[in-house]
Amino acid sequence: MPRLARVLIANRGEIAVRIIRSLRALDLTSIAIFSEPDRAALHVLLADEAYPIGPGPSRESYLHLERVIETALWVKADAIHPGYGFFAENPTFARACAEAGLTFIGPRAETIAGLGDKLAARAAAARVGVPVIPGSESAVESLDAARAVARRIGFPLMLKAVAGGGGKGMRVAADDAALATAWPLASGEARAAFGDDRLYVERAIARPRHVEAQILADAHGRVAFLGERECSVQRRHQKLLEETPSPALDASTRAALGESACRVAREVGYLNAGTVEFIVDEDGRFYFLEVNTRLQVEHPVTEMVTGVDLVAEQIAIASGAPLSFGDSPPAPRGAAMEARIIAEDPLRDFMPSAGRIERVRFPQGPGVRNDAGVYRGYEVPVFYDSLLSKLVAWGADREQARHRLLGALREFVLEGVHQNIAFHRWLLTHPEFIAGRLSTRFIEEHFTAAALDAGPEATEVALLAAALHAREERLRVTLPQANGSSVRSAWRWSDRRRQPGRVRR
Amino acid sequence: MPRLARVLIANRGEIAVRIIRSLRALDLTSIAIFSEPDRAALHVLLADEAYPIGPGPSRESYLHLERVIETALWVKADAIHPGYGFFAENPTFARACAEAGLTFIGPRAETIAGLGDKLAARAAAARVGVPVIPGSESAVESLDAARAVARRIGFPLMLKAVAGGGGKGMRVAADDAALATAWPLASGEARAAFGDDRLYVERAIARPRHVEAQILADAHGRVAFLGERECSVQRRHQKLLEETPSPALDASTRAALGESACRVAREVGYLNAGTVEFIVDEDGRFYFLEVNTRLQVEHPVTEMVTGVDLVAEQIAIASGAPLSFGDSPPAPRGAAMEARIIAEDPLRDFMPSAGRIERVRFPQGPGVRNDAGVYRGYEVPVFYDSLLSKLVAWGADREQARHRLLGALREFVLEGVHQNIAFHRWLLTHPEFIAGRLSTRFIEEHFTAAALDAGPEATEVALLAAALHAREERLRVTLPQANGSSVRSAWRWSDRRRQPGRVRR
Amino acid sequence: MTSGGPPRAASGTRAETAMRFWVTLEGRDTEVELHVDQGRLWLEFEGRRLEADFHRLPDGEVYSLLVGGRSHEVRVSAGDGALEVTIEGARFPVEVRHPLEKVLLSVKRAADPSAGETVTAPMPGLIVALRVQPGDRVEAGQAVAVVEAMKMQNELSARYGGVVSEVLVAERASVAAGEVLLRIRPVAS
Amino acid sequence: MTSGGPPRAASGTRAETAMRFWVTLEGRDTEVELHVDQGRLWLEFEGRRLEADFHRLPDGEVYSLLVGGRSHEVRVSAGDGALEVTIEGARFPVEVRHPLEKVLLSVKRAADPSAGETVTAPMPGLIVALRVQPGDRVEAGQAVAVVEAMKMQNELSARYGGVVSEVLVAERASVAAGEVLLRIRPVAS
Repeated sequence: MPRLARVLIANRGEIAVRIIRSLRALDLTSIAIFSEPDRAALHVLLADEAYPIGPGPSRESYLHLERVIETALWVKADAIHPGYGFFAENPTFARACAEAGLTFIGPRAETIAGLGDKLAARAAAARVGVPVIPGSESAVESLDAARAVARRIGFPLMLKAVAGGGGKGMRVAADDAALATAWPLASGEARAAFGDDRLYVERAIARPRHVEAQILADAHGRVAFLGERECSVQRRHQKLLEETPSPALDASTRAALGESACRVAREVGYLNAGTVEFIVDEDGRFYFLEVNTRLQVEHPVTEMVTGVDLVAEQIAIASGAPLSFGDSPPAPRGAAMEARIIAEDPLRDFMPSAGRIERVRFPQGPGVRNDAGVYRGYEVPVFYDSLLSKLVAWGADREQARHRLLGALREFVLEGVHQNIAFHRWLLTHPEFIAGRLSTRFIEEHFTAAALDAGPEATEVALLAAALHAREERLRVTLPQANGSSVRSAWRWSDRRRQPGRVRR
Repeated sequence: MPRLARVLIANRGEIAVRIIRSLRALDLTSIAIFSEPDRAALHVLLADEAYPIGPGPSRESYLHLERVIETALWVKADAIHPGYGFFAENPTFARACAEAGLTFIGPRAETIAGLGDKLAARAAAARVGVPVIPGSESAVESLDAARAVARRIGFPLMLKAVAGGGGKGMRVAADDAALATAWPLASGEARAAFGDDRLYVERAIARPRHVEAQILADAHGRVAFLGERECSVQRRHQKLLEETPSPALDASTRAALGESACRVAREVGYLNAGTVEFIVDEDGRFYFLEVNTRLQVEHPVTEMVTGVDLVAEQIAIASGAPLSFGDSPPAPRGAAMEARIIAEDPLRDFMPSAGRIERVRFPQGPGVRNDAGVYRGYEVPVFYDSLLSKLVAWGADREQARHRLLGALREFVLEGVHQNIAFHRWLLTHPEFIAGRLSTRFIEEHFTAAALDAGPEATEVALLAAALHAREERLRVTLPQANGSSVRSAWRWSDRRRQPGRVRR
Repeated sequence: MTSGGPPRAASGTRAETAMRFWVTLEGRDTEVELHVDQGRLWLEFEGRRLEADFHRLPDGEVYSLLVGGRSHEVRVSAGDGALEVTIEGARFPVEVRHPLEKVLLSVKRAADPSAGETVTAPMPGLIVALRVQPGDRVEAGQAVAVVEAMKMQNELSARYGGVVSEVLVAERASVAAGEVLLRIRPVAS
Repeated sequence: MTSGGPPRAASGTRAETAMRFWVTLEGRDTEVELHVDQGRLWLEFEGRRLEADFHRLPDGEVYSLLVGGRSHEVRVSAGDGALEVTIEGARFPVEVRHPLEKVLLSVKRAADPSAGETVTAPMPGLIVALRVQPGDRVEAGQAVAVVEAMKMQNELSARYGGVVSEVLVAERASVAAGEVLLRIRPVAS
């Protein structure tokens, strides 16, 4: 059993901070790495030790395999925690760790590789009797082959990349003509994104829900199901809000889904923490989708209801120890919801926003957990993703969790960059959300920028504040220059629709 | 059943903020009141509404009975939550609320009055067979009467004020001579503090533990025990760290203590949240001490392990609703500890510190709750108590809770005023604390200022930082003035023991 | 010191001279008169009156306003000559000007469209593609450049179209928010 | 850019001229030589060498120091001519001076005790009692005033004793931290 005293975290942002906290509670040494623009990042400040790893672009730092391994050896790390993203699902990295004598905190390299092939994962699930979405059993070679599958399963259908992920190489086709159009686009995208243009075909589920099962598997043959998470609220395959339990599942479906997840995990000899993803259709039937061989962004909702520290379990498993709770995971208590606080502007088509965090006041109180990766004065770099914080609320039931999350969002001050706090307040008060009627199409069906318009009371307060501020800062109220330049620049803010550089994505 | 839509909070600081959060999660309107120096206090910023109540001194604002009631009526409040302190245990205030048609969120006025008399409370406990500390059954009229009791119960004994609280009018006497000396001092103090010089006598318990039972009682006859809290770590009757469960109790003692607490509550017809305090001696026997007829500062540790929102229950009870969990309170899960973060200087005999909060970074992460009453830039006023924040950690067991609390303290940045974060880190790593061997004498037996000395590594870092800063701020490095004034003032900080104004308390 | 009742300032004579501003908010221009007396302010416009208790917080350009008792925390940040007000996450772009500016600006505004357009970076990022070069004719809505930031690519397009008169950045260049990328001169159509 | 290895600055010639300081820390006086090169600093004193990566955080007078990889967040705040360094809650009063000051100060220090003492308020509060008046003789350790703050009373006492030469505040007065309350002139004993 390897003793893991010094753990290097091959990641940054909130997840690196999250891992540091578990290491600290375990009395292990936390070792951060940082790119040049991350010198003042929170994970560098909080870690026991921190070492530079290269320039800003990920390929030259956090994704520079040799440099990460070399640094881990140089600083005498015993193990590497990959977090999520970066090297978390990269079998080459997991293998490189093993070769360097470092413990990779995650599944075995061959499991990561095997489950990275979506068709192989699907086949494994089917082998142990877990329902999969009807479709092709293998990659389809040509448009004609796809048409043959379509005749069997019917339209609408989906083209998906075998090496897929993040929605790339994915296309829905409603009929034969659409299939013909979609085929070259999807395979081209897949080739560009993964260097592998193979596609497969699945029936398209209308208004699908995304429900995932958290599993933990130790080296002693135990596989535990720690409840599910509903992650249906998404925008372009980017999850925005997750919750547990899923409002879509009754107790027997939940048990069947958990049991299915464990069966898949056993079939592939899974080790460490993982997530088995399912699609749930409008009739409440679930279908295996894929396995994420890592800690998920949204793991805290599971921690809130079970009391289990998933990162601590990952470390225990990697060191060869059994699961802390033996054969019986704690029964989930209550409900939890997570709102991802993202640097983006919901009023401008969710365009990402970078800049300096001018002011923060994080919410607190009963049942509230806020995992932030930023602090006041911190400059959000443009190189990495735009997740600023994960705000989680626990409640004795879904309604208490929802109300607490709403209260925490109302308390949340985060200024200097655009963020989606107001968006989450809209979401949490939407009647369909309150009723738990979710699907991955929720945002496109219900959201418009006008939904965020503030009421007349706020407009009056804005008027008062603006006039007051103009008085306090008298200098700002100046007459325009003769050449008109000060006037022109002022107009930049006066109407959003008149921005000189319009943005499309 | 009164509908409580608008609730005025007759308090300030972290507890007012705490109550606002529960009101928000219940969709009720929170109404703050504030004294002049509290215009920018956090509870004013977070409440739905806020109204001025008078000048800084408590007697002219938060403790000005007529003004509070008038304001509550003026703003059309339905109910008043008193928090702790101020009017929380004042039967006159509770009665004034009732007379004004306002619901007082707390016990009945007559219960508050009845339990305010320590001897009456003791008698009630004895009536229902709950052990009390051997002593006089009524106030002792004279030193001679006290001597008679002493002959019966033996030395050492304690003199206590009948109207007591906060350690005032309390004296330990080891023998007859000490008793003769203590008598006039204790009665004088009691008269000065409570306007009532009556004393009673109790056997003094060596190294007592302070363990208290949380109870909730609704208007439908239900009385629930929600677990105990150990609050033994105190300095001059000021609790510093509380935890649940108590390391001193085994399961059967815990059940007996909880059952005793409920019996006392039923005997006095208790309504709403309350705390039954017990002394536990070195042999693990418990004795009834008194009942606190209010929400306690340390209530969050109970919330962490039970998942029950005690403030929400208080409001439900006051509106006539039954307890949310019916007849069976949730079984406590895991352990929780609370560190009171106080504006005081452990290196100067815990002298309170006021001033501006220059910088904060509150700890976050799994199992951590921080209920702060301050924010960056906030000026801690001198009028009120010095509690800045309550940092609470939950763990699956006591060790995980302790480690998480330690990690959170290490993360905690709170600069500008002196505070006791380093003190708590010392406390949580003390072998006797780790072993759970606590008593109210813990601090006097184990703490010295030298315990907070940092190691040589920190000294070297300080040297580096000071030199670096001196370079960055070149202007500060100036030659002394001819008259020596700049030199003299500099020396103020150079050695703590040479402070011109030494402090004793 | 009780709440409500007549506003304190109305009774006294200590209020400073009123200030007049021309405010543009949510597409509407309004002339307002502001009175401030100690911690109290009131605003008169279009025959209406709004009032509040105010306090500047020690924590940035942030005010606590109590409007009829209701507590609002409001941030006011200054951009290029305009203000942005943030209330519980909702943002309000506001212009506050001297009344004289109104006249001058209305003259200027009429002349503006024919002056052509500039395409600026909406956020800091990397230029991954330039789709045009000087002399190119572009239509309204045509993509002219792609900026990448935070793993997302944003296509920038011309608003009115015309002839590209100047390209100020190269591909792979890092740009700051608001940095001018290229200019387009209008053509008679 | 790998960690460890030879310090970057030692190899180059870009380092600025060294600065010399006289530092008083934990009762010890040391003369140090400080070298800074970009984000790296090293300090030489008493034949030893300490070095670190440093970065000033955007969040006040705070530095992130990496000393042999170990991460320290350090606040340095300036008092009256002296500094206070805070490291994870531990406070270090430090004086950093120009070497010349040492000489001047040593002269001054010797003269100091006979100059008498001033009693100052250790914190902002209210004077609840003055125990002495001008002309009173006080012993070392004798209580001279009581200050109340945050519901606690603090008794202030004379350090050396002498004759009260001046009382600058009245009972019930509010005082600021560091405000001089009274002065005591030494007497020959």
